[in-house]
Amino acid sequence: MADPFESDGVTELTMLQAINETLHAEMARDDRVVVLGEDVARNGGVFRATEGLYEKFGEHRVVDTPISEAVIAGATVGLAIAGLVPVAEIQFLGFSYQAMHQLAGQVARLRYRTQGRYEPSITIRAPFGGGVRTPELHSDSLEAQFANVAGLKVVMPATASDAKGLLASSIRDPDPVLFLEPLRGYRGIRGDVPDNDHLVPLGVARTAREGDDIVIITWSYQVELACRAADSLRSEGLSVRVLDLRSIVPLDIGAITEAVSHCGRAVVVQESCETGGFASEVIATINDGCFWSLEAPVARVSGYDVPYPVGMLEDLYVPDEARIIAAVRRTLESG
Amino acid sequence: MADPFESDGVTELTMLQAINETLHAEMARDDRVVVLGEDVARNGGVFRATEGLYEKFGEHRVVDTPISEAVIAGATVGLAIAGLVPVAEIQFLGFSYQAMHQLAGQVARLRYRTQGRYEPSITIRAPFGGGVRTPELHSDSLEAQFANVAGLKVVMPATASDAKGLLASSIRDPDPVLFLEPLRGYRGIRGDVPDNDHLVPLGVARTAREGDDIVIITWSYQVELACRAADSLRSEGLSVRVLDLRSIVPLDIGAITEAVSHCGRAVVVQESCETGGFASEVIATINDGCFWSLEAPVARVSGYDVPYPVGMLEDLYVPDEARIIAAVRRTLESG
Amino acid sequence: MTIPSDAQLREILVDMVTARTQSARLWNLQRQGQVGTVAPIDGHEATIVAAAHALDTEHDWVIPQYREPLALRRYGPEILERFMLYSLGHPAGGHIPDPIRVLPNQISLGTQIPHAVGIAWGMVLRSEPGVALVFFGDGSSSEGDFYEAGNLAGVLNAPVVMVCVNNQWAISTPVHLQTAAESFADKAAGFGIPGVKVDGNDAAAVYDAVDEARKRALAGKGPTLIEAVIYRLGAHTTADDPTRYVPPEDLEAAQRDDPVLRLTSQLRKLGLWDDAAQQETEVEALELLDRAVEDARSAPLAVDALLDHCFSVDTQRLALQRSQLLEARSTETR
Amino acid sequence: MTIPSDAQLREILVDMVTARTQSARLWNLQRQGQVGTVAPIDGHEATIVAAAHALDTEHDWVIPQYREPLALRRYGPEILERFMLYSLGHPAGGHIPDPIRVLPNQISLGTQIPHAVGIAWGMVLRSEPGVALVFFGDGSSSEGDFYEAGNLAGVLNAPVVMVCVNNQWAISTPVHLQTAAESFADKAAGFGIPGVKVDGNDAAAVYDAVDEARKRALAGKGPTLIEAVIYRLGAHTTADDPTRYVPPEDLEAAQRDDPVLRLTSQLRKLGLWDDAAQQETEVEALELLDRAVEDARSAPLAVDALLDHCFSVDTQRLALQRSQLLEARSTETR
Ligand SMILES: Cc1ncc(C[n+]2csc(CCOP(=O)(O)OP(=O)(O)O)c2C)c(N)n1
Ligand SMILES: Cc1ncc(C[n+]2csc(CCOP(=O)(O)OP(=O)(O)O)c2C)c(N)n1
Ligand SMILES: [Mg+2]
Ligand SMILES: [Mg+2]
Repeated sequence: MADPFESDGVTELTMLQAINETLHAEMARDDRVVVLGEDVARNGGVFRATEGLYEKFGEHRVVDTPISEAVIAGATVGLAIAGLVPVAEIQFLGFSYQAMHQLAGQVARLRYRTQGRYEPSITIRAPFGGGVRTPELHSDSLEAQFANVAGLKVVMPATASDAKGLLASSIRDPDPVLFLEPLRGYRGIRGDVPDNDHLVPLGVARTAREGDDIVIITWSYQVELACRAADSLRSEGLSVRVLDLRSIVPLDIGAITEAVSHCGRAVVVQESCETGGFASEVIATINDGCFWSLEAPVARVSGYDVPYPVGMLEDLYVPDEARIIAAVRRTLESG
Repeated sequence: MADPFESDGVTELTMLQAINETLHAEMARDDRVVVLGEDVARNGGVFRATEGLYEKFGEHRVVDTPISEAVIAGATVGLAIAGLVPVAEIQFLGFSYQAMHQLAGQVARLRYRTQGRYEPSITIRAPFGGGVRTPELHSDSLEAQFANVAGLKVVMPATASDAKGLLASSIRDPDPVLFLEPLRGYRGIRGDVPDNDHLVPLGVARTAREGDDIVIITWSYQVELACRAADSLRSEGLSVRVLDLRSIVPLDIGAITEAVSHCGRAVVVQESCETGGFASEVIATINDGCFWSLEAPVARVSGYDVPYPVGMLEDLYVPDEARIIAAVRRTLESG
Repeated sequence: MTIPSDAQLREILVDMVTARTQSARLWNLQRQGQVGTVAPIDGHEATIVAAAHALDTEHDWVIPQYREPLALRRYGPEILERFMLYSLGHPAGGHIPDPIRVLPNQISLGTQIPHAVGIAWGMVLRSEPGVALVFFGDGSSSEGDFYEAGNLAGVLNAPVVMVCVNNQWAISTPVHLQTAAESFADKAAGFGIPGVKVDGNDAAAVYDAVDEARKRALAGKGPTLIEAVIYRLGAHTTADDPTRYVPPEDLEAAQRDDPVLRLTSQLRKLGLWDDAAQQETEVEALELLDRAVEDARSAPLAVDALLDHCFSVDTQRLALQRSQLLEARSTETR
Repeated sequence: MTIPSDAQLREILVDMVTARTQSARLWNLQRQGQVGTVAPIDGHEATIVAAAHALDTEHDWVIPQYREPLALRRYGPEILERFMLYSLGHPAGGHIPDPIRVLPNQISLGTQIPHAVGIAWGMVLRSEPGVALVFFGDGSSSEGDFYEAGNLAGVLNAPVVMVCVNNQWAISTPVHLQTAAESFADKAAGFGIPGVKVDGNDAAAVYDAVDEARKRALAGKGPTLIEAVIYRLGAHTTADDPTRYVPPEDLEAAQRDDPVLRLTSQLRKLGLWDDAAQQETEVEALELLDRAVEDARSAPLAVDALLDHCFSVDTQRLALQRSQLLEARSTETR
């Protein structure tokens, strides 16, 4: 099936470049795709994720909206009903709260409440995540709150290549997807990205590091830190697997079960505060699927149960390599 | 410390009556308490929870607002700053989504972001929960989404007496409390309620049934069902404990650990959809605190991973006695 | 000024009488425990029906709140059929079949207005002729969604007709506690669009206002906000007791201005309506309703319908839940 | 019409020059990596300073967005002190001490407007004389919170002064894409309250408008919406590159109408300002700023400050987390 005119080449890109290229490609591929959000058109997005789209695809398909997150999200419902494929940006995930009644109450339910009459081919992109000294509500990891919203897919790439493959899949997916982009990854994560059309299916986890003694399960930017932790522990002779969930809905229950059954020990890492974070769901899933394989309690590394803090306290709040390593050691020593 | 003029009597009340009486008592006790919300004044609330307050305390302290959940929640921040003690009603919890940016973004953070300058003595009451054939978004159990919001307490009474004691504590608490009232409990739960001032501290779980073989951990209306399940299993000779969490934030970690350590087996029941529901947090807490006591994986009984459904499908969605009993049996047989 | 023809007025009255008759029957069915909560239509008939008659059903969308379905008959018999499924709590009630351009009821107040703007915008992008007409109550106008949507519609110049159905009440809250604005039409100034206040009990006036707004929209001149002033003649819903808060003298005054009676007597004078017409319409209305209820009652429902249409394809978790559900249900019936 | 006295105008100019001078220094400090993101004040000085000067600092509240702090000097030196803590990312930056009636910066656009309505309402309930003045941008006016709050304020007749600071831009989005309304003041009609459009580069005009709105509010006549028309002379923030989108000719025109230059030349003509005054003000402004930065740098920070002030008393979980944090930090420093 290979197209002889296409290369199998790769290009090294930042995650931000990968996202930008994918938006260009998807808009070129399907003229039903429209991009909307605050500052996405003339300014190319505050991080330049939508750079060049306005110039290339024009003011009808790339639209600067007023500062109204609720109607940005709400309009996607109408656009989808009218047969378009909206890709909306919420400038920072924290401001999805302004649109919660549309995202959780409407976007997520369109297919269910109309029993399939309408296809919510809707993608909502939003940056989030700590470590870059942003003001309030720019950094908060709210993924668990959306994971509890049935009907919404929540996709959280950790690499530049996956950013491309998962974003393309999200845009083409007939279900609504919240596509979350780690701020620290925009320029901080780079890697080889396939030049050609590249699709990564939603709901299939990725083994970022092979290993047998213990598995670190995580998603988004924390995969990067988990890999660093695994690499540094490997030099001590420990074999640490890293499982990148890629999407938390759909959740690759099979991959989690397989990894934990194999290793017998697990650490789950998240940036969210501890209580009610998605790590709890991963632990509950492990409890369901491979309790009998567990040789020690699963460790959780999280933010603390306080609102995402100001700049001086950020580094204490967000899990880092040291905290991950400590949790791995603790879990290996336990039992 | 007993007041000789007060009785230690009790009166049998429905949960709704207990809530209404408590609101009357707290408004009489502290003239900083103001009640606001849609239809709370002249109509006494769509369920009559605020009945009589308007007549007794007047239009300045009991206020019918426009249909604007965001500003209902947002105004509580200002009212608290001005030194009042607002008790706001969101007519149904599903419509707290319209106020999410104020509840999760502002109410929950007021103390933290001002580092204690302002005391958010704010109570937000909202009914929720299934089984009474309400339209969309009236029944949804969204508690897990709020539990992931650091800074907010989430209180969920299961009895009439606790409704009084926990509501009084919530109103007097200097932190913001989301006080969730099960629709099925309004008239469906009744019991003896102390006539006198009655405070139940936030964050202390209650053993609703004693038992040794297994513990069912749950909250709100599901406690009622868990107790029925425990009672019917007791007749078969099984000793089933029921732990009523009363509040999920603060979480009584000690009580969970104690109960699970003692019984060795546990079932967690919730009305929310499974993924990301608060049951996952309970399981993660058990994993943290008493993994080594577990004789079997913890079972989870939940709603399904679909939006809360229409009337004909409700009874399939919401956990019932039969599903709880099946989970208890499965857990007892396991391992 | 576009005045509906006599024939159109008669059709409008047929739909109005039909809606009122069916609404009364539904109320009774609810009282007998046969259907879920009912929001009676009394007082809303002229506004909803006349608006629908001013639209091109093939191209124009209707985005309702929740009180409208019985009055949207012009969009086809499927509206009633699906509404009865909805009233019985059957999931298929939400599926109004293609190509009917009517969305299902919206319960989350105001959220439908952004949807309407999105639909209108989408039609422009797809170069489809048509407008999106959205209904919402005086109460719903207080939601941020109304304002955000109106403002965006203004900026986009989208072909939306926003109809604020001002029935003076939002459950127990009267309009003067809903807003201090002199009229809901005044809110249009904040969006930079025309705001029109119309007597919503006057079918011809509503028809004209919608017709004009529609023509403006199709001519690329953007949205219009129409306030239709009516009075809620019934209870908010079957769960409500309006005698607790509606002043009886206000209600009586409103009853004297009942839109159905008004159009009836107008058409009687014109010789376009008589007792026979009235009776025929009522009988047919009830027949249709009863048949729709019957059909809804016997509509099939898969054992695992609960889990259908959440996602296009079951996730791993949903697949597990589906097998659990199927297993439990097969034990049940064993 | 209340015109500020010469002495007041001079005080206003001192605060305006101070704000601009300090903003420029902060910009440089950010470029050197010494403070976090900075939102320059250039162009906003007359509006913010004059509004603050029309208030009674003992009774009236100021609820800012995020660009105002340097111009709120009239509320006391603590505003600058805390703002520097805030700029350094120190948690105490959010704690503006009692009894200063100024809230900390708000990042979540529009959310501060409901807070202002709540404060104003609370003052009425407590029979306190005073108003709540809230600043928000042209961009923030598109949020539902603005409308819901304005509407509620109208219904409650609350003593709120809503100041829409229309600097023509919301990051890269120009006003004509923000709304199709002719002016932001027009949005007042939808709340049934007066809307006033004022030249925000004219300190006396702003003073007068706020003074009048304040008097109305205190007289129980309810809220006012004031639109102050200015131009954002600088970048949105240090993270922004306005040359990508601001038409140079518009910027040049706006620079000719610079509010600081305008008041300076006016007061020079009146003999109330001269080079010495300018220099003295600038020097003092920088001294104050540098001292505040110094103090902020040396402000104490508990090892577990991260966990303070979430709840009045630690929950069980927070207590566990606190001991984990303390343990980890003691290992660190060992
Ligand atoms: C977002 C939201 N808030 C509250 C409610 C509860 N509620 C249902 S109907 C209603 C009143 C609506 O009044 P209006 O919009 O005037 O419509 P009407 O019933 O008068 O036709 C309220 C408050 C809701 N359904 N959705
Ligand atoms: C709810 C919300 N949405 C988006 C943002 C991102 N954002 C920060 S400032 C800004 C523009 C604000 O414009 P305006 O209100 O006019 O204030 P100005 O910066 O011009 O003073 C945006 C979109 C935010 N902080 N909050
Ligand atoms: Mg109404
Ligand atoms: Mg601006």
